[in-house]
Parts: sequence; structure tokens; C-alpha cells
Amino acid sequence: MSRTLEPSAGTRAAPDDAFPLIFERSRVHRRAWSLPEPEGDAPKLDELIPEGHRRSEPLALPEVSELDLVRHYTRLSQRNWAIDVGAYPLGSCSMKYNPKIAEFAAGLPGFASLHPFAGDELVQGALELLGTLERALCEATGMARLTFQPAAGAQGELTGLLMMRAFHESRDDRRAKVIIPDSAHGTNPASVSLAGYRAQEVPSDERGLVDLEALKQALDHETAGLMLTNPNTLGLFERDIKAIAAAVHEVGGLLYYDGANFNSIVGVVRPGDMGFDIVHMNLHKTFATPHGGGGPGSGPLAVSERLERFLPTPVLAAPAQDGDRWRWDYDRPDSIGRIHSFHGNFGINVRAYTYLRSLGPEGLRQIAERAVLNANYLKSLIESTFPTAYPGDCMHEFVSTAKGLKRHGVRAMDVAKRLIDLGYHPPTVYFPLVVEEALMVEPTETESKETIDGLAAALNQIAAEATSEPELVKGAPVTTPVRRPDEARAARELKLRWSPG
Amino acid sequence: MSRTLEPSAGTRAAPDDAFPLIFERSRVHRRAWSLPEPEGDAPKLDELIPEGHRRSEPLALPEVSELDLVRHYTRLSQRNWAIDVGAYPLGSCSMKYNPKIAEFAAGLPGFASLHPFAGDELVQGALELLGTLERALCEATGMARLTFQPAAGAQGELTGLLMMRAFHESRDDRRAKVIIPDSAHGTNPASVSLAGYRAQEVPSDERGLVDLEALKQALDHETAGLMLTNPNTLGLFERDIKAIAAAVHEVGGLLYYDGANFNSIVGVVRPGDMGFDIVHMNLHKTFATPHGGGGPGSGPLAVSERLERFLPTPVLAAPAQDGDRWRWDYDRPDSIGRIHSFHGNFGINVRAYTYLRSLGPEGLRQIAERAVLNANYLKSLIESTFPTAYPGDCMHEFVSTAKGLKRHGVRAMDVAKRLIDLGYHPPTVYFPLVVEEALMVEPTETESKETIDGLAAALNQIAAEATSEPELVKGAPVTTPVRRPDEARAARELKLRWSPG
Amino acid sequence: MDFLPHTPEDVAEMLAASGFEDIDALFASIPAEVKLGRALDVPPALSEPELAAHMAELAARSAHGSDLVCFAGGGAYDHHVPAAVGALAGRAEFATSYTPYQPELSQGVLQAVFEFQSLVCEIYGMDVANASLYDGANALVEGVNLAVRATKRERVLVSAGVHPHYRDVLKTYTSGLGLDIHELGHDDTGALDPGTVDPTGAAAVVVAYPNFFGRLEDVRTLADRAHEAGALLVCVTDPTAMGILRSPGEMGADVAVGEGQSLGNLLSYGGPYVGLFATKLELVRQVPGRIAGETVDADGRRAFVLTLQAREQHIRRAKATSNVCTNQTLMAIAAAVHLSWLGPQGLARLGEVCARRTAAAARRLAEIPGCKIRFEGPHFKEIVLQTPLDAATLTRALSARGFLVGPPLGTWYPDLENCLLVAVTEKRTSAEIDALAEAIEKELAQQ
Amino acid sequence: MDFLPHTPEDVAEMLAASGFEDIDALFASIPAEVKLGRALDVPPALSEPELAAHMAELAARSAHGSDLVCFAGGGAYDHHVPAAVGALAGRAEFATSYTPYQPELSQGVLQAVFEFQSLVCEIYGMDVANASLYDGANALVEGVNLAVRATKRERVLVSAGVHPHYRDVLKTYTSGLGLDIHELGHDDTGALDPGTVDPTGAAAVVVAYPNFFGRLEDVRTLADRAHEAGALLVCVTDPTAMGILRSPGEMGADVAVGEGQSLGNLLSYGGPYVGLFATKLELVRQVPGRIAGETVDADGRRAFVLTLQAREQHIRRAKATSNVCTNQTLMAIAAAVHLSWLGPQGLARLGEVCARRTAAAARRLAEIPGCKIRFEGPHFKEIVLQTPLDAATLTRALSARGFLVGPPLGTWYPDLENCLLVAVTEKRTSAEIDALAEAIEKELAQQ
Ligand SMILES: Cc1ncc(COP(=O)(O)O)c(C=O)c1O
Ligand SMILES: Cc1ncc(COP(=O)(O)O)c(C=O)c1O
Repeated sequence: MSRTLEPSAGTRAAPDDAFPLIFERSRVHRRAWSLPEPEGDAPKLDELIPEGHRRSEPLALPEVSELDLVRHYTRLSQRNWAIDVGAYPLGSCSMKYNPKIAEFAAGLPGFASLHPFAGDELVQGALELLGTLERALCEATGMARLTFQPAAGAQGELTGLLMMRAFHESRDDRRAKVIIPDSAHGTNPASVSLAGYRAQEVPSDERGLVDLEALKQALDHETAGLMLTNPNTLGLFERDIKAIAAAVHEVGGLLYYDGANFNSIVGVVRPGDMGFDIVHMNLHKTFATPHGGGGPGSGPLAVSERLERFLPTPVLAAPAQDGDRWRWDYDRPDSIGRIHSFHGNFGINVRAYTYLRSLGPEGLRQIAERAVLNANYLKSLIESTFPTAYPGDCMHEFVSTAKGLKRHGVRAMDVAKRLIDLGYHPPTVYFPLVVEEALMVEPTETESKETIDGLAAALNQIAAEATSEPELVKGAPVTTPVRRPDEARAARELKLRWSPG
Repeated sequence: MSRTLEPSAGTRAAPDDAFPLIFERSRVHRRAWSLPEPEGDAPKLDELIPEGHRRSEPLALPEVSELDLVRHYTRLSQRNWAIDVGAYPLGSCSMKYNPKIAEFAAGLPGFASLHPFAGDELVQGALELLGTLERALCEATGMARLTFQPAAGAQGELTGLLMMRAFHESRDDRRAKVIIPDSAHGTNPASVSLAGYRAQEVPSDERGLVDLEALKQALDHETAGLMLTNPNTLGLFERDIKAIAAAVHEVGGLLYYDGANFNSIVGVVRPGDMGFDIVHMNLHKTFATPHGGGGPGSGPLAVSERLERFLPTPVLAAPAQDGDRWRWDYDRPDSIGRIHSFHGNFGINVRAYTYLRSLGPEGLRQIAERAVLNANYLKSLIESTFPTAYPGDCMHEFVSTAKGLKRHGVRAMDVAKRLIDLGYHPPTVYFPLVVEEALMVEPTETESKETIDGLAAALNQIAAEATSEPELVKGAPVTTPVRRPDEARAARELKLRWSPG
Repeated sequence: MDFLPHTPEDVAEMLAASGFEDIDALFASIPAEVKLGRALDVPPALSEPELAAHMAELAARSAHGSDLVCFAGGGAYDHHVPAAVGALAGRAEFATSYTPYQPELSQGVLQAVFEFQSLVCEIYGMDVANASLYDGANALVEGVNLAVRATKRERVLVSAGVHPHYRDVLKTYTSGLGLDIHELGHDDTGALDPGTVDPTGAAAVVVAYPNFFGRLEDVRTLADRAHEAGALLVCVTDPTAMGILRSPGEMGADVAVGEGQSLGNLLSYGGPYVGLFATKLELVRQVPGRIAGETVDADGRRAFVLTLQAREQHIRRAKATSNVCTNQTLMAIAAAVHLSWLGPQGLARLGEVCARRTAAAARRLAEIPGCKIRFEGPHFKEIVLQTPLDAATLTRALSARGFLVGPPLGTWYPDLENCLLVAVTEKRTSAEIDALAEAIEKELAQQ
Repeated sequence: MDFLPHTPEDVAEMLAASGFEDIDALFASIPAEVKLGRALDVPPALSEPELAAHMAELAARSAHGSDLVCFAGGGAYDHHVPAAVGALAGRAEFATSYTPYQPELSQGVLQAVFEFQSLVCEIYGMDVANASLYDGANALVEGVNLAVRATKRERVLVSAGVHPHYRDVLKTYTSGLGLDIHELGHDDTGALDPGTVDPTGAAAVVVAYPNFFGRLEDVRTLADRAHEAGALLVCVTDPTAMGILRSPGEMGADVAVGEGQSLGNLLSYGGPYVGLFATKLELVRQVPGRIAGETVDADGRRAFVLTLQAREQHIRRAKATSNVCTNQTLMAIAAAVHLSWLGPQGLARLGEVCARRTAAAARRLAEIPGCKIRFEGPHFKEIVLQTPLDAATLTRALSARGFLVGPPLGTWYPDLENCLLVAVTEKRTSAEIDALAEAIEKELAQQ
């Protein structure tokens, strides 16, 4: 049986030959670097830097030729899955196609080479881009203003929660807790704690939706607000949202919208119209920016009018009239302050803007339509073998359970590993925690019917194999450079860096 | 055993699933294209193009999404060997590292977006680059002027031979033949015929060098000239070059230097100083420009003063004095005419210039030194198993013979295929034709000692296997997406294009 | 920076192992008398940061797309190159690979070339295409040489509507073969009148479609006349027109050649471009250059190889169909990716946009007092603008106003003294067309 | 362009198969009352050629490297990014991959991250590094939060020599936690006088090395004092200085953090950058964010995985060491490639060139009548220039003359009203330094 993601010849991942670390390719005195001479009559280093500050320990950095370097990272890249290689149906991740035109745009020197301290008058093109993107994102969310400082969703969450706190405190109203559903993403409770609030969980009911009664129980004047993603982590739309909003507002709380699942509703329904006061978006999901193996992202935070004055400094100020300039407004007395070293992940926002301008209004709505279509279609193809945890239609993703295979000793993780051998990246497994043996699947709108048919066929085949030849499934994967790394050992015998000698 | 160059998951090259053609991924109405609307009130197409000219046959081009397109060519690329993936010791090809800085330079809009008909005053930067590169290449070859029009070595050859013809005819001297060594590259005789000359071969002597006596026999007043590469195709330096040159000039012939092996002597000895009158260089070899899977190249042709007036039009004219401009000179009454649609492969010449400026004089000489060192070192490591065809030290490459393995039924091609399984691209096999079971090896200067040691170890291992387990060698490769394609069948049952239906 | 991996220790060990005293000993076989014995007089080495700055400075001294609005044509066009094309054709595995001599390690390039051949055949309406030639001119030359070999005749008729540079290259290339090449002048519609063409005894009739003036020749009638006389018809064809115009194959051409720059390749001051070459199956053994073919491997899997190599220089040597070896494969891959990005609808749209915007430009420019479009009738992508001024002077003046037009035609066509080419691609907007017209009006007013 | 693969036929089939009437039926679970019911009011779609032109036009309205010579600093620097770094970190397999949750399909990213961690540990003299944080400010915040958890104290002493933005972010980030943050002013040498620092009861003492003024703090003494009081020392460290300066680890720092932009990442108007975070092994369970670790696979092969995940939000939720999830992995990979390109000699050379050119600039600028370098003593890469003019005015005036300098310091440091930062990287030549000095002279003469 052949290998998946085989490194190229010369690095055959036979059990004996592991792929070397760049450090292991090092040879004393070999070099890739090429730098100018310290020029002219400048004083020598030892005249400039006192001995006490001069490095004394030698640095064990790799010494390689540029060709060594190029081959190492080229081959390393070939040992990795990617959207450009194949389908990536990770639930809650919206791994859709990242348009190449956006890479072109972000690479233009007029964007890529701008210094963050360049005066506003020098970066009008960049500011106009951000201004237009802000207006569009506010329109799409039904919010008034936003900040681009948050570098990712979690940072957006913290920013929003700090604004929630500033809002309450501005009314001399100190509150202690923020409510989240038990199915919430881990960053929600983590951000709540970081903002100095207590996270209180409310259960989902048998519909997989927020238990309205339990919520009402939990709500009180200690409640700063509620964090919710809608559709929720189970891919279901919280249809009671109006009632939920009313109940939260009733006790003076605010509603925070976790925009990680925004992809499924863009152009169809707006968080603002559902009653949300604060919204973060994951542009690295909904707006198709490349995920870079774990980042960068961009998590702009949008708020309704009554929260506007608390936005981080600076905020963008549009030209008052023609001839005026775009500028950063630092005169924000009620601002919570700064949350990023500079202006956030600008390069990612350029990509998001490019995507926005490529789609237009119809395109934006269509991504939601097709994302939901793809998810429901896939769901219908595998429902009999991997039933969904909760009844009803899903939005852009759904959570199935593999618990039916347990009696053959096959676990959700085994299904995932076997799927790799059949040529697909597995869905998210064991999340959300509220579903046993969870398989959380999000095909996204850019996958074709053929790809989804193939994925479904593979999943159904695995379900059959679980009965007929469970060992085949439990023994997977066999087509990858490495197989089932020992994670327990990794955490027990810590090897977190290469060390010389 | 694992696979070499395995395509990614989802395209596992199991015997059953071939990698689809882009046409086979097509679905009616799917699209990647994005183009503007025909604007405004322009007349409709049928008003513009008479029916008789309008396309009537539907076009069976692939209809794919941009994501399909991206995955297809990304995975396809992973099914290919490359310098960035591993060593490429093909004799006569100088497959050395292609610096990334040269790609950066060639991509600058000031080079990449220039229109060939832009006035000289608009492209001064580009012309200065070409002017500086011309001077440097003339200095390195010992020639007076050159043309950048030839897009590759073979086109340089033809250009040089046509100038040879123009030279003789300018003296009312019609000559019929051009002499080449029997070890010459195929393009030499082919270019000779195309130039309207007859190619006459002279044999190599037991030293693997031009047989001086045979040459003298062949030389007469019908002889337009001699084409020679030095070091020759066997990697040996033609030490009698002075005598050879004298003999050729004696009969009024010209000496043509095939620069494909120039890499081994840059900065050490110049064709002009050896007595050559005409020189082409393969910048895609000596000057490290990427070979692109078979091209593009650049084959500038340099000549001595007496041939200058025959150069193709236009030639570059340097600023006469400060303040003047670089310009193209079209006033060339004796020119052989134009050989390229425009100015040759400019983008490749930009890369070559970048390489030149990166190396400088010392660097240029060092590439020759290290290329020759690497070749002789490798030769010394495998000499006992794969003896060289001719005695003595080699230059940048050498030709070994695998005929010793024949008695085990193992051929040079088997050695090549087995080498693939061991992680190396094979050397050139069965060329030059004058050597039985030839393995023509050129490591180039950018390969490290470790790589050469590994290559030698692999070759020696194969020699051992040829005795112990010949079937292993004859059965190779087993680690590639395909194994020993049937070339006879390809030529018999012609399938040269995909066809609909 | 020299990109050499050798440490001083490596050099010493390797010299010792291979039995050399020192580096100079490696060159002992070179007679001292011919050795250079000094450093080359070339510019000093620059470190990468210095080099990057130097290259940027040189590039900044050339005027490109963002400085000038490009209405220039004449065989090189400012088309949009889709971002995906650069990203994919630029993959290191394609760019830094060699000619696919070992098929097991070259299926990527071989299949991409096979797809390229299939795409070229499809748009040109032909059976066989090769893996690329140097450029349009070279493809034309090889087409003529094929006809000469196939017909064993030496007379060649070439329309004056074929790119003047291509005709120059044809003359130069074949000067050693002593072909007898006749030029066929265009009539006052800027096209060739088939009635004036007498192909008797000719190996080939060569026309361009659309021709150098953007006009559409009557290829079918020319093909018929050529065939009656036993000559082949070689048609230089703009691939970007093939979504809306009949293919040369359908109109009876025997050989279709063209410049592939418009398909995913940058202007790059004239190269690297890519020569397209396609013909009929009967002529396959006369085809120049490399051809990728489909076959099966030892396990019965589909595989691709270089095939019919007996035609080529490395086998046939002096008797090869051509001397070409290194070609323009990477540009061919870019063309394949671009054509696959376009698909049938995209190629049709591209043709339509170019044709209609060209017509719009023709209309607007004809309104300029003193100017006219020299030739009546259908055009594709290019028009000949006649002006009251010397065309070269006007061209220079317009570049000062931010527009690149031309080339002026006087040098090649004495009857077109005050004429220049104006090319309109899908990138040119009506606003830009108006701006060009106004610039011309201003310029004329000034004189 | 919408990048959607669905043909009309696909949509119909898929709707039918999954039992939906039409597209709207897919959204039946959304109450009608909240639905938008109209198209979004956002700009219309552009085709790719139009979009490319639009983006180029926007970009052209911003002034970058080739328009202005960059002497600006303040935490973002115009270093040379080696061409190989962009080519490799930009590989689609890295750029378009997700977080490496499935190690079998993610060895590329996981090993690259492991190498990144190793490189960061090596230059900072630490045992453990994470897979990256958002930026320098965020890394500092996480460093402080680690110290607070580790010491169970809430008092934090921060040197005024730490980037003012980082200090703002620290205040904002921790505003909900009610830490008590004290600022430590710099003395008239622009550095912190350890004698004035009283870390009693403090969780952390935070300094920058070199600091915001390019000056070198006495980190060792500060570390000793902090440790005596049971506090941790958190050191914001410029990685490009590590080839010539002692590592924070060697000088006794417990946590080293920094901005990694200078390592292979573009200026990009302030992001995406990369936060570097490293500490000692004892503190590993307090580390925020992802960590790649080495282990073996089922066949005993070396393999890499995300490890110690029990620290992270997706497991520990409200009790996680941080809320970070998506980080800046791609920038971390670029930094790893750049550091591997540099190696020990390259990093030392980089530091030396920056230090010596900065010294040369200081000398030259000090010659300008009315100007002085505000602080005496050793500097790295950055100096504080005091001028007779208002610093903001001068900064604007200089950009009109083609030089980007600054930021001016008045906003953050009242005592530095007429002062601005001047940063000198390996890209700045002595010619450019002279030109800057002359521009300032001209400007001053004009006032
Ligand atoms: C539902 C949900 N909320 C929040 C986040 C956090 O966003 P980020 O990873 O950009 O910090 C994610 C991302 O995985 C998510 O899926
Ligand atoms: C010795 C020799 N001569 C000539 C050539 C022809 O050069 P090109 O392939 O650039 O046309 C080559 C290239 O392989 C060669 O090796």
C-alpha cells in the first residue's frame, strides 16, 4: 500500500530514516547568509558594546547552505496537508479555498512594505481599504463600528469582554459573570476568565439548543452578558435567539456574538438584527484568508452604537469632506485602550478586503447558501452510518457520532485515521465535548459535489470496515510519513527543543 | 517499501487509480475564470465578426473551479523531481542551485512588465542591465560583442553558424562543411544542417580527445569551421586546443565554442584565449537560471571582433558620453538579420545578471573550481565499481561505464532506475554514444560533500546488488508513482493528446 | 554570495581523497599558455541586501504597467495573468526541474506538457502539438521547414500581414538553406486577396489570423488554393482569439503556429515567451521538438513519456527535424494553467471582451480630427491608427503623457508611414480608451 | 468571482438528495423576523482583472520602501528579508494548512514549529518556547500573566524603556484582572537605574533589552534584585541583537519575550508579526499557547505532536494558561527559515552591521547644528535624536524629503518633547545616512 504525503526521494520515511532536523543538517562553517560588510570607519564592535553585554556563549544555530535550506523546507512542506492539496472538513474551522488573487494583493509593496509609524498622509490607500472593509463588515454584522486590532478570534473575544466591562462600569454597575453554553468553544470561557469574569455554563436542551429555562435561571444582575455563536457549535441555529436576547437584555446584560460560524449566515441574517451588541469575526475563516498552519488570523471586533466609545484606540476616522484625509483618531477618552502592538494583522485584512471585493453582495450571500447546502448534502449521505447527535437540518456544519462503532472497538479517532488512508483530512473529533464520539464536519462551500460524494463514500466504507475488518480501521493510517505518534509519551518525556550535543 | 515522489493523499498512485488529467476533472458549467463584462455600448460580437469567421465548433476545454485547478497542479508538481527537492547529477546539464534572489529580481515589475516595443528611453534600467551583462560575458569568454537573441544553446549555435557563413561569404568564399567530434551533442550536427552545411565527424582518440591527425585529414578549404566544446562531452579538457585552433585557422576555418560546459572553466581559461572565434553560452546552466522542466534557457552568442558586424540586429549601443542613453542600434548593414521575435529571453538574462552580481570575479572562478573538485571527488569514490571510459582527471563531469555489470544482466538503465529508489536522480545514461553503457555524471558545485558521499555510496551499493540480487536492480524503481513506462508502446500506439469522448 | 556548500575542511578532505595537491592541480590538464592567470574584470560581488536594492533601482529606471497604460501590441500584449497561474506554474517543483528524461521522476512535468499539447490541439483544431518552441517567430520557421520537408519544395509564400519580425527571422533562419521566399502584399483592406496568390510549386503559404493589423484573413480560400497546388497552409494564429474565431484546423490549415505569451506569460520585455506548434496527424513524424505521449507503466498504470524521439537531434543528429533541445516548457505549463482557468466560456469571454473593446476604441479614436482607422472591416485586439503626425513622434509624445502605443508601422510598411498599432486587451477600460483619445487630441492640438 | 464549484445541476441534485425544496428552505430554521431579506449594501463584485487593477491603485496611494528611505523604528524595522525565506515560508503547503491537529498529515508544520521553538530557545538562552503569540505586546502580556500565576502576586513593575504600545496593551489586557502595575522611569542615560527598583512583593520586573531608546539595560543586576524579592524578570528582547549581545537567559531573565517581525517578516503596516515567548523548564506548565514536542510513532520513528495541551483553552477552558488559539505560525516558520539562513555567523554579522551603522549614524547626526543624540552610551539599532524643531513637524517634513523617521517621542515621554527615534538596519548605507543628515540640515536651515 502506498504512502500518503510521502516526502520526496532521498527522504523516504522508512522506519529507519527519520526526516532530519535543520540542526542535524548543520556543518561548521557552511553558510547561506549573505550580508554587507560593516561599512567604512564606524567604530569596532568592542568599542561600541561593553564586554559585560557582549555575547559570550556560542550560538548553536544551524550552519547550512542556501540549497540545504531550500531542500529542507521544500521537502518539509511536502509532508503537510493543505487546502491546496485536498479537502479539509474540520468542523468549526471553515477551511475553504484561499484565493490566490488575495495573496497577490497582500504582496504589493504599497501594502507589504508600509511601516506602522508612517504618517496617515503617507498611507491613504491602506486607510481607505480599512475604512471600506470596516463599513462592509459593519453592514454584514449589523453593527456600528469596529476595530481591526484583534489578531484572532480569541483576542477579539477579550476585547469585546473588556468593552462589556467598560460599558457596565461606565454605569457604575459591577458585574461578576458571563454566561456561555456548555458547547462553547474553549476560547470563550478562557477569554471570560482573562477579562476578570466568572464563566457560568448553561446546558443545551434535547434540541441541541440553549435551554431557555436554564438560561433564565442563570440570568441575574450579576450577569455582564452572554456569549453565543449562532449557528452554535453543533451547527444548529439558535431559533430562540430573540427570546434569549430579550432575557439577557432584561437583566441589563449584553449579548456577545462569537463569529466563528458567521460563514453560514452572511447576507442571510445579521447578528445585530438578532439582538447582539458585540460581534467578532474570524476573517481567517469567513473571509478565506490562509490559515498558515495555525495562524495568522484576524479577529476584528464590531459593536453597536452604545458601545462605540469604548473601542480600542485608535479608531479610523473617515474624511469629513472631499479633499480631507483618512486618519487615525487617538482622542478617545472612554476607550479601553490598545490591544495590539500596532494596527492588527493588516496583511490579513488586505486579503479579506480582496475577497470581499471579489464576491460582492450576491457572492457573500452565496457562500452561506452553498456552505449550508454542502453540509446538509453530506449529512444526508452519511446519516445512516454516522447519525447526527441532534435532529433537524444543520447549517454550515453538523456533529455526528461514531458511538455506533464502539461495540467493534472502533473509536472516532480510528475513523479519523482510516479516513486519512482513504485520502481525506479527517473532521474535528471529540469536540464538542457534549457529544459522545463526536465527528464535527464542515465541508465549506468551496468543495465540489464530487469531493463530498467521495468523502461520504469513504466514511460509509469505514463504517462497513469497522464491522468486517475492525483491525484495518484501528491499524490506520498506513499511508503517512508517521503513524499515530505517542502523545502520552510526548507529554511525559518532554522534548520541546533540539539541544546541541 | 515506501514510495518516492508520492502524490498527496487522495491521489495515491495505487495501480488502480491513475492521476486524472485536468480534462477528466471537468464538469459542464463549472468555472475558475473571472473576466470583466464587455463594456458599455460596444457593438455586439455578431455585428463585429462575420459568421464565416465565428467559431462554430464547441471547445472541449476543461471546466474546473479555481480550487480544482490549484489542487490539480499543486499535486502534479509534487509528482516531479527538482533541484529544490534533491540532487540532479545529469551530465552535460549543470543542474546547480537556482538562487531565489534571482527569481525576486526577475519578478520586479520594472523587468517583468516591460513591453518589447517600449521606446529605448523608457527602458534604460533594462538596457543598462543587458549592457553590463554583455560586457561581463564578453570578458569571461574573451570575445568582443554578443547578442542576447538566442533563446537557448541550439539557437545560439545556429546564429553562430549563420555568422560563420556570412563571414566566409563576405569574402566570396563558399564553404560546404563543418567539422564536429563524434562525441558532440546532437544539437551541433542538427544546427550545422540547418545552417546549410554538411556535418563531418572526427573521431576521438584513445585519450578521449579530438584525434588531431584525423582532424588535419578532415580539414580543407571546404571547411567553414569546427564546433567544439572544451572540456569536451567526456569531461576532458582538449589540451591540444592551440594546435587544433591553428590547424583550423590554417585552412581559413573558424572555431566555434559550444559553451554548454563553460561552467568548468569560468575565470580559469577563456575560449577566446584558446583561439575560438564564436562562443555560445547556456546561461541556464553556467548562470544558474531555473530550467523549468525543459526550458526556458538563454543562449547568448559572443564573437570576436572580426565577426562583430554580422551579429543579429539590433545590437546594444552604450551611451557615447554621460547623459547619453543606452539604445538599440538597427543600422547594421552586414547583419545576418533577426533570430528571435524580440530581444531573446530577457527574463532569464535578468536572472543571469543577478547571479553574476552575486558572485563577482572570485565567485565566478570558484564555481569552476568547486565543480571540478566535486566531479573528481565523486569519480574517485566510484572509480573501482564504475570505471571511467577514459584515463585521467576530469573537469566538471566524467563518463563512467556500467558495462562491467552486463554479465549479471544489469544495464546502465537499471542502475539509473535503482538509484531512484535510493533517493537520487540518475546521471545521464547512454550518452555520449561513443561510450558503451555510459553513465555521464555532473554533480555541479552546489552539491555538498555529504550529498556526493551519499550518491557514491548508493552507486557502489547498486554495483554490489547487481551481483548479489540483480533482480532487485532490474526491478527498480519501486518507489515512484509510475515504474518503467513502456516507451516502445508510446511510439507505436500514438496518444499525443487527450480527446473528448 | 556564491552558494557554495564547501567548508575549508571539505575542500581539504576532498582534494586529499581524490589525490590533488591543491585547487590549481585540478586544472593541470589545461595548458598554462592558455590560462587566464588573473581575475576576471567583472563587477564586484554584492551581498543579498545590496543586490536586492541594486536590482530594485535598475528596475525602477524602466517604465512599466503601473507607469504607463499599455495600448501597445505587435505580438506582445498586456493581458491579465490570473494570480493562480503564477502561483502554480511558479511552483519550485516545476521551475527547478530539468527536461523529463527519467519519466518516473517527471510525471508532473510530463503530464502538464501532455495537457498543454491537448489544449493547443483543441483551440487550433489540430491532432498533434509539441511541447513548445522558443517563440512565435521560431514556431513559424519550424512550420515552414516542416512544409519544405513534407513537400520537398523550396518556394515559400508569406503574407505581408505576418509579423514583420517573424518574417525577418524566417529569412535569417533559412538563409543557409536557400529557400526562395516571396512576400504577398496586403490589399487596401489590410488583408490578403486570395485571388492574387499563386501557390504553384510552393511548399507553403503562410498567413496570420488575425494578421499584424488585427484583420481577419480569408484562411479557408487560401487553404483551398494552397492545397490545389500541393502546398501546405501555415497559419500564425493568436490563441486568445480562438474562443470566438474559427480554428485554423477547421479552416483547412495544415500547420497552426502562434505566440503563447498572451496565455499566462508576462510581457518581460519580449521573453521568455512560448512558441505554439500544432499540425495534422499525417505530419507527426515531421514535427520539430519534444512531444509527450501517453503509455502505460510496468503495472499497467497510465504514464507519460517523451516519445517519437527518433525525430530529434539527440537521436537523429544531422538529420533531425529541428535543432531545438531546450524549449519553453515552463511557459507552456503557464499557458496550460491559464487555458484551464479560462475553459471554453472564459476563452470565449476573453475573445469577446477584446473584440468589443477594440471596436469601441476604433470608434472613439476615429472621432479624433485628422485620425482614422486605416483599414475597414472586422478587427481583433488590434487596429491600425492613421494620424496626421509622424507615428514615431506621436508614440514618444504619448508615452510622455502616460500611454504606451505602437509600434509605428512605417519602418516595415512604407505605405503606412503615419500609422501605428493600437492594441486593446480585456484590461483596458473605456475610461482608459477615452483618456488615450484625449491625450492624442491634446498632442495633435499642440503641434 | 465567488470561487464556488456548484453547477446549476449540482445545486438541483444536492437539494433534492438532501430533501430541500429550494435554497431558501435551507434556512428554514432561522425565524423570518430576524432575516435580512435584502442584499447587503457592500461594494459590487469585481472581476479578477478589475480587482487586480483596483488593488494596485490602492497600493499605489501608500508610500513604501521604494518611495521613502526607512529610518523609522519603534518596534518595526526595515530589515532585509532573504528571498529564500519568502519562497519557502510561502509554500502553499505551509500557508494553506490548518492547525496541526492530525499529526500524521502535519509533520511539515509540526517539525517547522519545533525547529522554531528550538531556535528561539537558543538565541534567548531558554529551555522552552511556544509556537508563537500574536505580537511583541501580546508576548509581554503573557509573560506577565505567567509571572502572576507563578508567584501568586499582583504587583508588576514595568520599565518606561519598554515599548509604550506594549505597556498600553498590558494595561488594557489586564484591566479586568486588577493587577497593580507600576512604571519605572528611566534615568538621564535613557536606561533604568537598578538601584531605584524595589521589587518587594512584585510578581515581575519587566525590562526591554535593548530598550525603546536602543539602550542596553543592566538586566543581570535587575534579575538579581528581582530574584532576591521572589519576583520574576521578564525581558523584552530584540532577536536581531542576539548574535552580539548576551541572551536574557544568560543574564538571569526568567521569561524572554519579543517581536519576531525582524526575522523574515515584512513590515506590512504592523502585522501579521509574531510574538516570541520563551522561559525556563520549571515554568513549562505555565506557558501559554501551543507547544510542539518530539515523540515516536507506532513504528518507533521520530514524530512531532502538539503537546502539554492540558494548559490550553480547548481542554482547560476557563482555567487555561491563556485564551490564545489561532497564533502566528506562518510568521514563526518564516522566522525559523530566516534564523537558519543566518546561522551563528550571520546573526553575529547582522548584529554587528546594525550596531556599527547605528553608531556611524549617531556620529553623523550629532554633527548637525542644534541636534544631539539624547542619550550617551551604547546603543543597538536605534537612537534618540534631539532636534531644535518639534519632532512631529520634522518627521513630516522629512517624509516630504524622502525619508521616513520616528516615531516622535513626545506623546509618550513629556521629557522627550523634541526627540524622535532613528533606526538603522543592515539595509541603510552610509550614503543614505549622509543624505538623511543633509535633509535634516536643509530642513533646519529653512525654519
Ligand atoms: C467557535 C469558535 N470560537 C472562537 C474561536 C477562536 O478563534 P481564533 O482561533 O481565531 O482565536 C474559534 C476558532 O477555532 C471557534 O471555532
Ligand atoms: C554540450 C551541449 N551542447 C549544446 C546543448 C544545447 O543547448 P540547449 O539545450 O540550450 O539548446 C546542450 C544542452 O543540453 C549541451 O549539453
